[in-house]
Amino acid sequence: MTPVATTFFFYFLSGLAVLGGILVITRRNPVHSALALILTLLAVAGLYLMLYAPFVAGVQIILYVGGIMVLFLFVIMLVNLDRAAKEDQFNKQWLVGMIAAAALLGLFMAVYLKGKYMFPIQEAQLPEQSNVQEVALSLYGNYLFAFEIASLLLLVAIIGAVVMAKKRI
Amino acid sequence: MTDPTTYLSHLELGQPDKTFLDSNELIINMGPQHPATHGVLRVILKLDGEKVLGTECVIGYLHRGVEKIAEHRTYTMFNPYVDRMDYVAAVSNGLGYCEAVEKILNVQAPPRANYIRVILAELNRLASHMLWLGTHALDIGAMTPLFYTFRDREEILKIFEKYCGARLTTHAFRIGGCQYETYEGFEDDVKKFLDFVPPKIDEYEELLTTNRIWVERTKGVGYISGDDCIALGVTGPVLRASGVKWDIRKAQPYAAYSDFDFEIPIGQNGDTYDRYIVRMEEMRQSLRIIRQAIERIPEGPIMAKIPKVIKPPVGEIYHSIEAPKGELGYFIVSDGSTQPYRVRVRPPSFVNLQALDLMVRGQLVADVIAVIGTLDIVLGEVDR
Amino acid sequence: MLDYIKSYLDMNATPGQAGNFFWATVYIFVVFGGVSVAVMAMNWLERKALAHFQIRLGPMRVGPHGLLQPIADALKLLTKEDIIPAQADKFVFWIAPLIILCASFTVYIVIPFGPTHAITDLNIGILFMLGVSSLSVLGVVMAGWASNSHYPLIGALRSSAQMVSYEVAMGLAVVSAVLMTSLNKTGTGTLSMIGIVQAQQAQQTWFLFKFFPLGFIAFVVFAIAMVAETNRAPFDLPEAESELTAGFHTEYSGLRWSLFMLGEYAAMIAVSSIAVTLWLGGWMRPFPHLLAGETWDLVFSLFPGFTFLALAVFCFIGVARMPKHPYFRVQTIGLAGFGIVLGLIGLTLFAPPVRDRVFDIYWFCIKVAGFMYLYIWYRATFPRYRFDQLMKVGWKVLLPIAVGVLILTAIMGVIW
Amino acid sequence: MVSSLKRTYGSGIREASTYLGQNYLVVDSAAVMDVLNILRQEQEFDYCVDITAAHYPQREKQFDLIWILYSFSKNERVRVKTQLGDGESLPTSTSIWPTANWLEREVFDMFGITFEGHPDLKRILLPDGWKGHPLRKDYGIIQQDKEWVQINLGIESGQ
Repeated sequence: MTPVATTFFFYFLSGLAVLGGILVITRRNPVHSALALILTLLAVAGLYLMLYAPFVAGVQIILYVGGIMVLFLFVIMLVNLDRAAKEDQFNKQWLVGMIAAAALLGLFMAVYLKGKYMFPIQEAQLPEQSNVQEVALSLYGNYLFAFEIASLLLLVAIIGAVVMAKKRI
Repeated sequence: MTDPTTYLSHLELGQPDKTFLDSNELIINMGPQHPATHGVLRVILKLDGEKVLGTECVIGYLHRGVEKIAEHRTYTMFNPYVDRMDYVAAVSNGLGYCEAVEKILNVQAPPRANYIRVILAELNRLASHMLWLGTHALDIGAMTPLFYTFRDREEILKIFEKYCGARLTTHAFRIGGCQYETYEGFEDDVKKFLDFVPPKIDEYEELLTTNRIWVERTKGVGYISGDDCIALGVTGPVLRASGVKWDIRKAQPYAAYSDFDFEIPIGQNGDTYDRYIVRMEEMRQSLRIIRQAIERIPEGPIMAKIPKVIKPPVGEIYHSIEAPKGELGYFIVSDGSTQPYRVRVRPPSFVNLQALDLMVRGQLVADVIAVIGTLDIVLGEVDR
Repeated sequence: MLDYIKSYLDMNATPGQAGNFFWATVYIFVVFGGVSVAVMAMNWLERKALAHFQIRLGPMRVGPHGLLQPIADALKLLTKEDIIPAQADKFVFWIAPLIILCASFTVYIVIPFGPTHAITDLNIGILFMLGVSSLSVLGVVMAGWASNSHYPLIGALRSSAQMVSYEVAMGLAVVSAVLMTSLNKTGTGTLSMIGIVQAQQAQQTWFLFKFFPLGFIAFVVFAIAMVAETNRAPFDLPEAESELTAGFHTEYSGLRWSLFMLGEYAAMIAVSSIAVTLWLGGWMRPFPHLLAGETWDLVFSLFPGFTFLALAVFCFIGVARMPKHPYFRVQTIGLAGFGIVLGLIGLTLFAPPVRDRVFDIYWFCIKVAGFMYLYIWYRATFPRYRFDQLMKVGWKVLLPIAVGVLILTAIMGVIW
Repeated sequence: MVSSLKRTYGSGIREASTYLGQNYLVVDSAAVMDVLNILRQEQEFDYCVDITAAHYPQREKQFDLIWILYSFSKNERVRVKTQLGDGESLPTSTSIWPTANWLEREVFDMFGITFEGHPDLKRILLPDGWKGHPLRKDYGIIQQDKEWVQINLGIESGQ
């Protein structure tokens, strides 16, 4: 199946992602920010699809949009954030933030300008039909050790969260 | 409407658990328009998440001043008004009032009238318990029992209609006895009903008693101890489910109750499930009483000799009966005229409702609904 | 035009895979229209069946036996005033029902009504379904929050917690079924919805009976979790009428409220379709191997026609039992007309070319309809769980069982 | 029982008799709390059935306040009655029987008798802010707080 209007969709989705990102930091209402973040995540999922990575796109939607963002919203609704909406939106560390942002921008620019040499362009070789199998083989084959380490890390994080949140266990 | 928060200020309420997330308390106004408060009860809840920290009942939305009306009516004219208090057990209200006036007149209703009274009052107890079961089950989420109980309650209402022409606010009795002789076929109708109902009660039990969700929703919910019941003046099935074996029909028999052989079902745990079991068993005991009464009903007059114009001597009287919801008492002060000087109704629902706060503290929102259902209140009687 | 029709008849893959845009568009309209009609029919059936559980008649006035009731309801909802509370967050309030509706309709893209009867077939099909249907939580949360009222907020909190926790058990149960698809010579499984059914075809068994009772337990876990996922009785706490009046959509009215209902019923059909696809052999007719052969194929392909004829006969019995009174004349004629239409559809379904193309759709729909009946049955029978009990069932009962089944399935798969 | 009470509170108990088989005590308002306490503690009247009042506008002490008590162990009822003037108040009996809470609130609502030390003495059946106490004899049967009705319900009159 040949892709249709690839360029259009690429710019459309990237535009959505950037727009969502801007909205996240400019909205006063935390729920609106969270919704904008969801928009960004969905747009990124679309970009994954364009890269012939449907599995990653699906996981992105299930985990980030369906799971993590719902928990975000859950917490936002539980914790009274009326006060936060009235506070000054940009605090005194704006200078540090600007410097960090400028540094990041510089990095991106460098990658963009010199990237052609650092990461030579080549066509992705993943066959579309067996994308899931390829991901599985990589995760449970070549990178099994790293994968297990990551899962262990997550387990530790969960236990830590429980210990912090609960007064008595 | 006043801000709900002002209502709760005086109560010593619990504080929400301080956790990592420092959750806030939530004040919720349940009612007066709410599908599960059985009328116009307004309950203000203070919640920590879903946990109830405290409640306050705001009542009086249905206040009609029944006690004031009584002072401006003659004894006979006031009789129909009492039916409008606990409108699902109108016969019991009428029975209590008529007996109280008879007592202050110092007359006795003839035996046949007493038997008819017992039969109708017990049928009414069945009807009241059926209505309670249907709505209580609906509150907990089981829709179907509601329709089953209404189907069977209909049979009772048909008997009432044939006897006195009214279904709900019956005004079945008169001071001194009964107005009407039983209609032709009354005994057959009642006997048919006695055969018809037991399998239906088994049917309700089949739907609920061993239903896992029902048991989980009711066991251990809304616990109240027998001592607390007595201290709070809670009577009726709620008191009996907490293990206090007390029923005015046995303790101080009125009408013809001393002639019959029946048990007082009691529970041990004082939770919602036990109250359910006690009421189910009470329905069976009511059937037993009706069966004995219909078999032994004596012949004779149905009206005692009372004067045309009722003028009780100066004095006071308190008389109470076991209504389906608990002790229903009438305190009558007579000044020797044709109108009562003061009629005080001791409504069981009103006093029982006071226990709500104790029963739901520390439980969840869903339990508040279950407990309101299990208290079996009728707002017409709470507010009068 | 002729080319298009010809391309359809020659098609041996779904239009999405074949890249056939014309037929893909037609399929989208047919499927979405069909789902909308199914939702209306489901609405009527639920009210009727529930009424008969409860010794009532249900809708009887609008049309013969209330057949036109859903249409009347739809008209009523369309013309009702659309109220937005003054303190509500207008934008979020407005978009929440749309999210739910979109999420529950988008999943129909990959539902396989037959080997070629799906809009498309993604190779992450089941993942796509779970992912998109999990988006409807967002709609619920947004609706509850935007209403700016306590009851909807509690409803939304309950429902988001409920849906997120039951998704875990549901996902694990799905994985154990997906694991079963890899039990072939090459050892590669699939996430594609069509692939899963084809795997059952190849293994000559429904996954319900695979490694008995493992497949069955996974199915039961899924069947419970899916009821919780769609917020239906006995897990309908988010909209528990007796506690929270109507839960997260308390403040909604008119068209927006009907969008919620549409979304809820569409989601019910969608999750039932997942269950049918994963465990009940999808579009396969009963006993495709035990009763194999031309004759049996013929017999089973006659079922759709006979079903519609039976419905028609049902209508005619209704006509015969209608009271003979001028007042009922229109209704009687209407019912007879409906019966005739059903009968004609039934007769059309006997024609060989139609027969061959619809019988897989028929078996799929019949299986889904069974689940729909279960939903109604639950609602008539069970009281409602309390919130903590619901969470207990989700985390302490279903989740361990699902994990255990998954591990055992994996072990069985290796041994086999 | 009555005799023993009389011995202790000879002066306080005005009358102790039986009418139509029902026992009642008439007690001075100064001694009534002690009598109620004794009845609860020593005579085991553990169940307060009802608290109510009656209004006699012609009398100097306008109100009769009545406690109806019951003892589970003896299966016996007794009424305790005291007279109270307008504006006088009594200590609350909520500490003796918790059930007195709402019952006293109702007496306050209907008669305007105040109870000292009551945890939450306010109107119970009538809305907060209502003027008048309906069960007093001088309160007409169709009388209502027009002002309250007009302000809170936005209608001219409730009749």
